[in-house]
Amino acid sequence: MNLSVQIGKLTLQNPVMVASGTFGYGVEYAQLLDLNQLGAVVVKGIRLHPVRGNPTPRTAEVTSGMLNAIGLQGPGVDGFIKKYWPFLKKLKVPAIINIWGKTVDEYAEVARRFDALGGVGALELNVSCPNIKEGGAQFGTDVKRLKQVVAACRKITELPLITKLSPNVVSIAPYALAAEEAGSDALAVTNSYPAMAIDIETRKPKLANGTGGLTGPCIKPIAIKLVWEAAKVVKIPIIGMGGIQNAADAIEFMMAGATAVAVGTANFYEPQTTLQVIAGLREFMQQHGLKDVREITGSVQTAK
Amino acid sequence: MNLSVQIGKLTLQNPVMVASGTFGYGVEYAQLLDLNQLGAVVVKGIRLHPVRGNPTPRTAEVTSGMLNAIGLQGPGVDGFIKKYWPFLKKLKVPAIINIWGKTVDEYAEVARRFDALGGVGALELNVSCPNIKEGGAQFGTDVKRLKQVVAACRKITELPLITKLSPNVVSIAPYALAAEEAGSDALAVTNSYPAMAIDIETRKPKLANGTGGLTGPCIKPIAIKLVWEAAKVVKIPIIGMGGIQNAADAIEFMMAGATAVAVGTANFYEPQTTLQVIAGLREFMQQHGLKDVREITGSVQTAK
Amino acid sequence: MLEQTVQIVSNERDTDSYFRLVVRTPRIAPLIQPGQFAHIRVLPLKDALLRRPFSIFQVSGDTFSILYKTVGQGTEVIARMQAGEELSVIAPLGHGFTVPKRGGETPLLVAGGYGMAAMYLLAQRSPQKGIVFVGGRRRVDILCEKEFQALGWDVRVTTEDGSHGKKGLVTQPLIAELKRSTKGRKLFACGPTGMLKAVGKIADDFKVPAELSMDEHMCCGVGVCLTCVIPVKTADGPRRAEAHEREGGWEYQRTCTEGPVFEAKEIVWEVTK
Amino acid sequence: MLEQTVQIVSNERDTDSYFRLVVRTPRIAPLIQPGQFAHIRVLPLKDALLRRPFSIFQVSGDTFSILYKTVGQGTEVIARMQAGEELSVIAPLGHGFTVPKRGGETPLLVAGGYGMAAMYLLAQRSPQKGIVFVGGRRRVDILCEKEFQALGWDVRVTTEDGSHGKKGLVTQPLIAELKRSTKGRKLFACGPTGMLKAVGKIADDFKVPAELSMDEHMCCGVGVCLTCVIPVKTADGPRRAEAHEREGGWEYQRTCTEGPVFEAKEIVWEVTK
Ligand SMILES: Cc1cc2nc3c(=O)[nH]c(=O)nc-3n(C[C@H](O)[C@H](O)[C@H](O)COP(=O)(O)OP(=O)(O)OC[C@H]3O[C@@H](n4cnc5c(N)ncnc54)[C@H](O)[C@@H]3O)c2cc1C
Ligand SMILES: Cc1cc2nc3c(=O)[nH]c(=O)nc-3n(C[C@H](O)[C@H](O)[C@H](O)COP(=O)(O)OP(=O)(O)OC[C@H]3O[C@@H](n4cnc5c(N)ncnc54)[C@H](O)[C@@H]3O)c2cc1C
Ligand SMILES: Cc1cc2nc3c(=O)[nH]c(=O)nc-3n(C[C@H](O)[C@H](O)[C@H](O)COP(=O)(O)O)c2cc1C
Ligand SMILES: Cc1cc2nc3c(=O)[nH]c(=O)nc-3n(C[C@H](O)[C@H](O)[C@H](O)COP(=O)(O)O)c2cc1C
Ligand code: FES
Ligand code: FES
Repeated sequence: MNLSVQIGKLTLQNPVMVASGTFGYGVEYAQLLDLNQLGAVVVKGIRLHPVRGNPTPRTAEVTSGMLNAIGLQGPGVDGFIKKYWPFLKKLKVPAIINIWGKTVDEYAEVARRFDALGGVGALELNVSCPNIKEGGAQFGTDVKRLKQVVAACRKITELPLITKLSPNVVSIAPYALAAEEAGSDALAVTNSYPAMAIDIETRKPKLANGTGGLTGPCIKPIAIKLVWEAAKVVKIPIIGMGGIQNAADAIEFMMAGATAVAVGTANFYEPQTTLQVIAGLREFMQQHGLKDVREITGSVQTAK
Repeated sequence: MNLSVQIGKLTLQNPVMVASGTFGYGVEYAQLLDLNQLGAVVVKGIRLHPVRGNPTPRTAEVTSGMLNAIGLQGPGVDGFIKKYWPFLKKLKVPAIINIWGKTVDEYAEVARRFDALGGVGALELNVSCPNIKEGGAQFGTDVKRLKQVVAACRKITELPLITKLSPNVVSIAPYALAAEEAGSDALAVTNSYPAMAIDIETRKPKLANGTGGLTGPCIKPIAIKLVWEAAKVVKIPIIGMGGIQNAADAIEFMMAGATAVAVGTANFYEPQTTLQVIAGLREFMQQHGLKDVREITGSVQTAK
Repeated sequence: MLEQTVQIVSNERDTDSYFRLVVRTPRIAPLIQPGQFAHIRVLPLKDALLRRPFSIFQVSGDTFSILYKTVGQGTEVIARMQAGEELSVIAPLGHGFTVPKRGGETPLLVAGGYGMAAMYLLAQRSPQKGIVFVGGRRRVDILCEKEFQALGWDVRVTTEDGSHGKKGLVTQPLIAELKRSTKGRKLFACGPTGMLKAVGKIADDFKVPAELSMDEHMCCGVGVCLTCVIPVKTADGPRRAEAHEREGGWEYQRTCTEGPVFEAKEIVWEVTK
Repeated sequence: MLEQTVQIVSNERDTDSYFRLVVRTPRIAPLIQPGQFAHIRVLPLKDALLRRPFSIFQVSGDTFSILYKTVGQGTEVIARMQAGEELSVIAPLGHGFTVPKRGGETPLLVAGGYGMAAMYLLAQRSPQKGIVFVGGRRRVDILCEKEFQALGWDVRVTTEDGSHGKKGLVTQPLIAELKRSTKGRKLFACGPTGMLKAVGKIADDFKVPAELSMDEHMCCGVGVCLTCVIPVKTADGPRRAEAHEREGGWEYQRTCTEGPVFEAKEIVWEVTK
């Protein structure tokens, strides 16, 4: 039974990774699960400099999901390399670095630094954080600027590039195409959805930032549709995510067109989710007589 | 204690109405609740001609919500007037007619017919159905065409016009403003969100239409944010909706900026929801010493 | 049609994955007609909100019961519920069967799986006795044979694996019976869509009237959402619909309101999935 | 840190809205240090997915217990659970208190409401006895007075309404005690943020060391999501951060990992909400 998939020139032993920002830098979960069983470990978004992030409260629970406005707190490239890279580089599975910047040049510079580091599995360009003005929405909802970011990083590095798209667009197709044309090796679909919750007793937003990103099972049907739409227009692989809790969810994303999947919010409440998804995927393949996990990708039968 | 609110020149005895398409033509629920307790009854979308709608399955259950792709089945203006108007016109509360068309002219013609009918409470312009190509997304995600539709109806009738906006936009502000400028008396925020679910055993989409609209508690945080954003830019009242299940949800929408609210999907599983919301609203006002429900509208305290 | 939160009186396994649930509903029970259904909200369900429709199986005093098969999350949760726990019920709903009149047509009932539930109430309420054809894959799918017999009906059992009654499909003895005679006979059927379609065709072939209880996914159950529609023939009158909307001379009607029971000859099978 | 699905051994009301829950966790119990917490997934919750953090109150053999107050949907559902039912637990988590050494500083414990839970385990594990100040609004908020006494600690009770102990705030007898003497004394506190802030100020005023267990909303509980941060002073070293990121010489640290116990002097109160 083959579970391995390709993301550009990167081979994953199985299609199940974690979603950036929901798995820290890997080391935090090492006591609870064997990271070497995963397809890849994806780290929290990193920009060139350390970032303090937003004031608290930064997350709030909502129906079948959560809101977050962390504000991309992070140690910066140097801090990351010093503090977390020694652990990550010893893993047997690839580490994918989620990066962002406030300008095209900063994206490129961060890409250059990780290219120079050696041993990085892939770079994921986060152009879709809903909680950051510059660096988030401004690239993710503007086809031209999205292209610039991807092209600038492409020029710098031969590392596989994954462009993480925003769900907050009228149609994801032009963004998917733009990323592909600018040289992205894969797409990550999708980031969190702009949303808000208000505490009616205090009359304050539940997040200090006012608004935040909605994630978890509640957004799955939206994310499935985006993956399906993106898969119709691009040839590069798609990493599907948004509310995955179990193997059935992962398979649904793959049928919609995803080559790999990422587990995000579910890590918080059930850290074993990734391993359960991998086990469930094997079981599904067995039950359905599938020899290669890639047979699942895009296998939904739609009239149109 | 004042619960009444204004939608243009229309006075509602309380701010709690039902969402179009989730309450039929009112008569169906008359055995289960006293319609005259509501703020208003909003009927299923009507175009000029009868509409057959989409093949089945038309709905699917998803986590904390549902998908639908009904395809706006309906009796057309004549059928509606013959079959349902005699009941609706006898209600003590206003009937709001949700209308749509495939062209600007059709919207205007339907508006003309209902204007001529007499006794209609308001017209809600549905420019945001995700399950219809012409008449749905094409008006709801194009500021210019949105304006044309609203302006055309405005020219025809003095009935209060409510423009029902699509959530499927990068930012709702320009659409909200466009509707206001074109003469809309109020906004309805928001319609269902484009989404999809796949049955992994049959490998078919759970809806015959492939994709559909996501509604129910799962979308509430998205809808709250859209109401909040729209309320920042327009002066006309907003009818907030998306996942309202109880008074707390309704109050959250009102704090975000809604003058009135509509209960949609919840009617299907709990037909008493509207009455429970009205009772809970009174209770909240009592507990918080509020004399006028309008004090709640827009009362969220945000930094920005 | 009433909405009530009701208490479970009993909830017991019948055979295999079939269960019988009895609830107390003094105000609803007296209103129920054969072929009608209850729309049930399974209150302990976690993040699945919609109600589930179930035919009404028996009515007794101030209680009614359903006969259900565990097929998904809702029915599985119901199966774990116990006497005293609560469900929310909207009932009775839908347009049921025409109850045969004494001395009128002889009813031939055709039931598959949980379709036996609706057929039982019809048999019980029918002053005119007849034949009931019950079929299933295995012995465990034959649910209320003794109860039909106790009503004095002629019961013909088939199972696909031959583990009980005759081996074969429920439609085989039905065809045999109709070959014997069609005169003054009327079919009533409830069961899987495939079976209903077959019964519809048989009714057409033998030119006997048939009432079928259709099983469509439902959402509201009361006629407002337009989820549960099936294609039904319409007189091609002076409708102002655009041409393509009139093609084939049919319109979608609601299983929950115009149905679940339709006359077989009204259904446009070519359009159904 | 381990994840386990555990069985409830007992779950009983303490006073009013406070409950004691005991769970069996043979592998986790031996690892627990005072001030650490358990991150609990309330499995019967409907559409609320996140875990809830609770200080560990007592450890006994292969069980541990928490002392919790019903404040929202999670705690209310736990309160209705019974022996034998299951919860998912990740524990022990966080950086706990420095357990006082025999002959070392005299611990002055300050506890408000459910903060008494963490304080009790610390008192129990501390070879050096001291004074514990427990406070609450009413008599029912004073939770384990007898248990502290049984450990041989000097217990000083205050309630805001005077219904038990001295009338006033828990910080009043603390200040009185520190006015008597500060020498060789160290504060440990757990309770509402307002109380912690007051204790932090008192520690500063009297120049005594203090360890505070901070209560921040949590999501993952293990350090990955960065939900639970509080502003902590940092040496203004050669960091490459942009200027505004270094202003004030502090950074956000995680309550679930670097905390929940922080030294009072490290916390930048001006920045907290
Ligand atoms: C008029 C009518 C009468 C029925 N009578 C009976 C009966 O007497 N006994 C019995 O066991 N079953 C009956 N059914 C089928 C029953 O409604 C489904 O088995 C049940 O809804 C499945 O729910 P679930 O949560 O277990 O399955 P899931 O698959 O988890 O359900 C998911 C969703 O699909 C819907 N759904 C799934 N299957 C069906 C179905 N066959 N029909 C309608 N909706 C469905 C559910 O209501 C729910 O909204 C009847 C259906 C109809 C329409
Ligand atoms: C380190 C630590 C130790 C704690 N120890 C105890 C204890 O020993 N006993 C006790 O009764 N409580 C304790 N709490 C508080 C406890 O976690 C909350 O009361 C609980 O999470 C409320 O959950 P709920 O579902 O009832 O409330 P809801 O309001 O429904 O919760 C909604 C969300 O907010 C979070 N939340 C709400 N209040 C708090 C809070 N005060 N702290 C953190 N998250 C919160 C919940 O975890 C959940 O994600 C502790 C909190 C922390 C951070
Ligand atoms: C707390 C939190 C932090 C996140 N941080 C990042 C991030 O740093 N970079 C990024 O690209 N996505 C980030 N995301 C988005 C996730 O990677 C993922 O796209 C999203 O959560 C949807 O998946 P889920 O529903 O499974 O969580 C974050 C999500 C959460 C919940
Ligand atoms: C089955 C169904 C049918 C709907 N039909 C219409 C419609 O005809 N016209 C319209 O403007 N909105 C329609 N809507 C959208 C609702 O009016 C409402 O905007 C949406 O459901 C969000 O509210 P909710 O989450 O409370 O359901 C429909 C929604 C559902 C679920
Ligand atoms: S189920 Fe809603 S119309 Fe029939
Ligand atoms: S709760 Fe996630 S980092 Fe502390």
